[in-house]
Amino acid sequence: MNAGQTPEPIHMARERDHNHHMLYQMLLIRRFEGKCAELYSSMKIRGFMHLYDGEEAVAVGVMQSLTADDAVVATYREHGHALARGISACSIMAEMYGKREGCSRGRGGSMHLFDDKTRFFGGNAIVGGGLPIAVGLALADKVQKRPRLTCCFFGEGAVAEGEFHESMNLAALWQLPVLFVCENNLYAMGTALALSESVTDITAKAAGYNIEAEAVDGMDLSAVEKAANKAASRVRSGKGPVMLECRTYRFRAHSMFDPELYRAKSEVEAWKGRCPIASFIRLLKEKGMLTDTELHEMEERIAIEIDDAVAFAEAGMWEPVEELTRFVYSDRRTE
Amino acid sequence: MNAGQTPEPIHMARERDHNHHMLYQMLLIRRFEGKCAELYSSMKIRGFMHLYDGEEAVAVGVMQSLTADDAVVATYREHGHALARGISACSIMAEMYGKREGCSRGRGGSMHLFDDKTRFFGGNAIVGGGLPIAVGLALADKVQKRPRLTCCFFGEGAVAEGEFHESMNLAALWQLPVLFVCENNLYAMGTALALSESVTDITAKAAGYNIEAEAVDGMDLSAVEKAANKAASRVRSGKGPVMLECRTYRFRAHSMFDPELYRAKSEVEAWKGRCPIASFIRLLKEKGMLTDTELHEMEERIAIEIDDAVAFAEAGMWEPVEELTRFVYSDRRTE
Amino acid sequence: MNSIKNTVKMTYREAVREAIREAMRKDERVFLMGEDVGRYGGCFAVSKGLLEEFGPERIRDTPLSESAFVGAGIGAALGGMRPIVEIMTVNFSLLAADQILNNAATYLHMSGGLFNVPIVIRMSTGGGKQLAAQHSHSLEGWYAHIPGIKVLTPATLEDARGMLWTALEDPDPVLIFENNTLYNMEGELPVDAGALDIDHALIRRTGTHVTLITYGASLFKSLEAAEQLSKEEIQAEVIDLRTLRPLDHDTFLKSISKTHRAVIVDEGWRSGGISAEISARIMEGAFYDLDAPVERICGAEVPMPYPRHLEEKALPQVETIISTVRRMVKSNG
Amino acid sequence: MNSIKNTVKMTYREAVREAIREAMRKDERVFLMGEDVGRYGGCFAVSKGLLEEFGPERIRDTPLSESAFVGAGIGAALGGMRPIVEIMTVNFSLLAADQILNNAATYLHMSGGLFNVPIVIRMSTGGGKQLAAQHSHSLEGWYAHIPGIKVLTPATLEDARGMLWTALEDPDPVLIFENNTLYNMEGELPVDAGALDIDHALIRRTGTHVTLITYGASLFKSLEAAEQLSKEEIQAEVIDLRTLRPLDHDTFLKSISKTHRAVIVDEGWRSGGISAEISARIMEGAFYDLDAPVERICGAEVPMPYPRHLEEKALPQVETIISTVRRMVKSNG
Ligand SMILES: Cc1ncc(C[n+]2csc(CCOP(=O)(O)OP(=O)(O)O)c2C)c(N)n1
Ligand SMILES: Cc1ncc(C[n+]2csc(CCOP(=O)(O)OP(=O)(O)O)c2C)c(N)n1
Ligand SMILES: [Mg+2]
Ligand SMILES: [Mg+2]
Repeated sequence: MNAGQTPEPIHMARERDHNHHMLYQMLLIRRFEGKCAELYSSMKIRGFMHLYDGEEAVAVGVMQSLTADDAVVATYREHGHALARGISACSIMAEMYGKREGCSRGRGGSMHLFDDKTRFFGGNAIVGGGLPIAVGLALADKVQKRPRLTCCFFGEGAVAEGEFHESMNLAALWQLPVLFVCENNLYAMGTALALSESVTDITAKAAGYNIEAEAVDGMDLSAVEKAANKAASRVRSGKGPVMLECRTYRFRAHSMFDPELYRAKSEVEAWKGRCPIASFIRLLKEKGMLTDTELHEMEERIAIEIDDAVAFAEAGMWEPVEELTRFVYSDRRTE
Repeated sequence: MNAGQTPEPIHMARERDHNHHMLYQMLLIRRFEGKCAELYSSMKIRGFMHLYDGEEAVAVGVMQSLTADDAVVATYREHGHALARGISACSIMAEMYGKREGCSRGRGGSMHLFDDKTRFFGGNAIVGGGLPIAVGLALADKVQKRPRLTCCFFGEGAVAEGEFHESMNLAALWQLPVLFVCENNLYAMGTALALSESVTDITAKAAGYNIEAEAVDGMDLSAVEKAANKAASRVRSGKGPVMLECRTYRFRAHSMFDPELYRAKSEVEAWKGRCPIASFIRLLKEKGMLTDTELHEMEERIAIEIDDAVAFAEAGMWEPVEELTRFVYSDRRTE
Repeated sequence: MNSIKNTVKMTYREAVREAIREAMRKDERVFLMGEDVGRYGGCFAVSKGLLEEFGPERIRDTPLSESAFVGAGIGAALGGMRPIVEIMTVNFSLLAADQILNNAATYLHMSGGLFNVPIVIRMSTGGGKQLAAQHSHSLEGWYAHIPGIKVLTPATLEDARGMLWTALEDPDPVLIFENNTLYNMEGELPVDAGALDIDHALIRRTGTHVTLITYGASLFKSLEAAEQLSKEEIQAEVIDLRTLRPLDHDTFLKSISKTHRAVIVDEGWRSGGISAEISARIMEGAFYDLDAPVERICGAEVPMPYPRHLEEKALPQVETIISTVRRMVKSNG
Repeated sequence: MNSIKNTVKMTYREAVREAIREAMRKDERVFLMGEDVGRYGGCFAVSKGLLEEFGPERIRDTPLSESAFVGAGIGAALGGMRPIVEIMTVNFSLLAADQILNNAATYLHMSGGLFNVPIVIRMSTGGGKQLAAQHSHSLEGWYAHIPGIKVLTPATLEDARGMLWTALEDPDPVLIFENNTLYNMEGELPVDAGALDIDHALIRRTGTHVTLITYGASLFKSLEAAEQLSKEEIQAEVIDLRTLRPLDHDTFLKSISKTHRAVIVDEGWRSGGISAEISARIMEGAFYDLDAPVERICGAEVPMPYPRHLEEKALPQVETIISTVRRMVKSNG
């Protein structure tokens, strides 16, 4: 394409690839969520389902700072995290269908995605419930002297739960390698942050535990990535946990049952104007790192990936009802 | 006594009376606890019992800022609070014996002193468990527009519990009239503060909730009283909760079962050198507000009050075993 | 049937809402508190519209702090209010289990009768909506183990409408479990429907061959099974427990003295559930009346799986009730 | 009797300590975590001396944060460790009920078998020490309602010593309840006492007239009652359940096929306790073997009162067991 020009330097090519990779992931999440909404309407997916539109830069940006050995703990709004962590769209979609080919064998559904290969520990649908788990995973790593971290995502609504406080304190007290990522999208279901916290600056909470904290524009992928890299390296240095607050917004309703009475349409529109994907595309184009053709191709690859995922899910098998009570206890006795 | 001298001005007499009253209360608590320890050894009192020696200035100082209409919520280490709140030594001692004349009809014992006349809501033996209760009492007052406050005592150990965090946030968010009093005696059973909190300054926690907080020398009665008065008036002004941290020390073991392996004898001795009662006596004597004779008389009155309490408890009745399951549900149906 | 003017059509959800509305109008001390009960309109839309009528002081949105707001409800009750505390889903109530058991249930006793706690705690319960392992359990029978609290499980519109006020008048803590599959159920209610007794079980269908003992969403499955069985000349008596604690055993013991057979239908986990307690009470109170051992049809002992076919298999179903009763009645007539 | 050199005298407390010590020595992944387990030596002195041997990383004092440190135990188990988490007293475990039910018990299932949680959670339980309404309950039977966890109730020194290691080897979460009145109990243990099965109930005394089904501290009251009853020619078979979930009913059903009568002794609250489940299983599995209805002797349904005479009245006692059995055996011989 650059025929006739001097060849692009290697570091630029790398940067471009990396950016394309991140853009691909954000777009994949966005399209994936769109498809999920559709499938929900056609009753292929059931239960509670929480979509991630608008928040893609958070999961994608933060994941860049993790290695394959790190652990991830997420919430019920975790399709994006699962995709960004590298779990295949096929096995996620199959999970949403409740098929045994799903990443949780169909037993978990939308809110309970799990994967051992990428150390993805859920998919926790109790608000705040994943934080102590993350502390424990980090404790195991520290005690076993493994150079890993645990990245724990949670919403700003979780900050009001006692488990947030207890977990922050434990992690700080024991200097554990946890990267706490607060996805502050301003609402917990219909409750605005100002109605749930007497102090709405989440990073101020961290001070009470002597935890280094930084707030970052969660709609700006590069900013998130940079902040996450900095935070993760600090965690890796052994100086204890770090908190990253990503200020973001969900474009869609809380779940599929939400009439959205609690926020103004204009507010939603204003935030949509700050779409992390659109602005990243703009940025890449400005930098000459993305062409319309490339974008188009990307969208086509994504469409195929999602079609494949749906086909995979459709073709999946139902767990036999005879196995209903399997996985209540482990099949094997000891290890 | 001042025969031949100019008569003392009225405000001085008032101050003297007030100081004598407070000294009386502190001494009463100290002697009461001594008697309890004795009675525990002779098996008249059983169960878990936590004594308050060394911390008297906290309960006595803080109670001065309360009116009869205010509510009090305390912990399992609450003999001192109950006495300072004006519950009779007789009914407290009878409670400790498990007699029906006890303030909780003998059902509660040392850890569960209750009294409706003084609005004393326990005696809560779940660490942190009283904080949400206090928030609710204050909410009831605020909503019903009653000019009252709720004073909630808790140990520094409770700060690690999620309920502390949730309660602070709720009280601040809803601007409720709660006076949070943290009795920081440096240990939670055998766990030193530095082993339970990543940030050992308790007032720093309050900042995370936008709650005004002050730390005060809990061994200095006048300082506690002054700080409590200030805090209480702020609470009464309707600006929401205030936290008072009283830095103190318990002279005795955590409970009657504690071998005290976790702290040095020398540390205990050093703190005993700062006994709030001894220093208050010194102060009053310096100010010419207390004579040896007065002190002696006071001790005698206290000895009689305690003897009476023991006699009252001894003479008390056992709840008939037929009434075992009474008070599981209310006797009356509606109100 | 209900063509007479003085009934009105509504859903179970609306019946609960009307009950709350009436209570709020009747008694200034009553208020509703919980996550998203106000601006959002309630997680299951139960309280929709109430914020507009009563304002944010009485329809109080709380932060995500189950332990503190349940505890605050207890404190407010001690302070003279009549709080209705809503917990979105029974599984979240575990975050407040300490306040429920160690405070609400014990305050009266440990204060020797001084302080009663007139709180009502409502929550949704049950499976059937594919909400998986952290949102689908039926813990009402589990809570019924705790002395000091009462446990109500209204199944019908009448009860959804009528048990709340009686619960609020009760001087002691009352937990109300609303099965989430019932919210959309429609029916006719008398315009002047009002408070109902919370102490007694009710016979919802009379019969002579077997007693079906149930409550909540399983009531309707049991009634459906009874209907079908009646075509085979098997007449099942169906008892709706309504309240799991205190458990009104007189009603089912009396029924068994007539039918000599009993099947318990409960979507809670089997081991140590309310079904076990019912069976034990029959053992103790009607052993010599029994022609056959009491059977239990319960929820499978599994954290609820997500897919529909597994969830259906995990819950009691009409067919199982029918086949169980048929076998029981036929095998020793 | 135990004059042979290879036994050693110790208390129940020491037996638990030895079990922990051995596990820590055998497996680097094992560690103990909880409030005051280190410097204080354990609230009931169980872990006294272990800090000195293993250091603060492996005998880990925690802040007062039941939910977070139980959750952290679950996380550590997921991360490859073998945590033993101590909760001082069963009533405090309610603060961690969410982590126990919504995480420990569900992780394996909701991950479709990917993630098992090999955690052991120990706590003291039971009344008898005049600790009143927030420290004295027996909730082990209540926890036994939850699928996904196992519930152990070692009563003897052998079991206190032998069940822990097996629990640690179990891939799934195990709760161990130690009745606080047993800690001071003395006995002889073989020097080489080791791991024991956790799946089966045991007949602690054989008999022919009645089966006493019990566990924990009530075991000793039942044995005492059996001893006294034997003087009246009534031979009671005493079954120690040892594990409440999964419940080994085969052992007691088999016994009842011989004795035709059963009495359950459980200090937990009666309604919906493990006693109810046992009675229901007998109903289902041995109805035609029974000569009389199964009876239950349980803790009174009351938040525990403080005074000794009321607490004694609230707990099962030897006399009640004797009179119940006597009446039962005499009334229909
Ligand atoms: C303990 C608990 N309480 C309540 C809920 C119901 N609930 C699910 S999501 C949610 C809002 C959480 O908000 P936030 O933490 O900000 O995350 P977001 O949904 O905005 O990503 C609530 C109240 C729950 N799942 N768990
Ligand atoms: C939730 C809970 N966990 C543990 C305990 C056991 N316990 C009783 S007192 C105590 C120490 C509390 O320390 P602190 O709050 O500082 O109060 P202090 O005893 O020093 O007055 C502990 C751990 C309890 N009662 N409740
Ligand atoms: Mg949010
Ligand atoms: Mg302390």
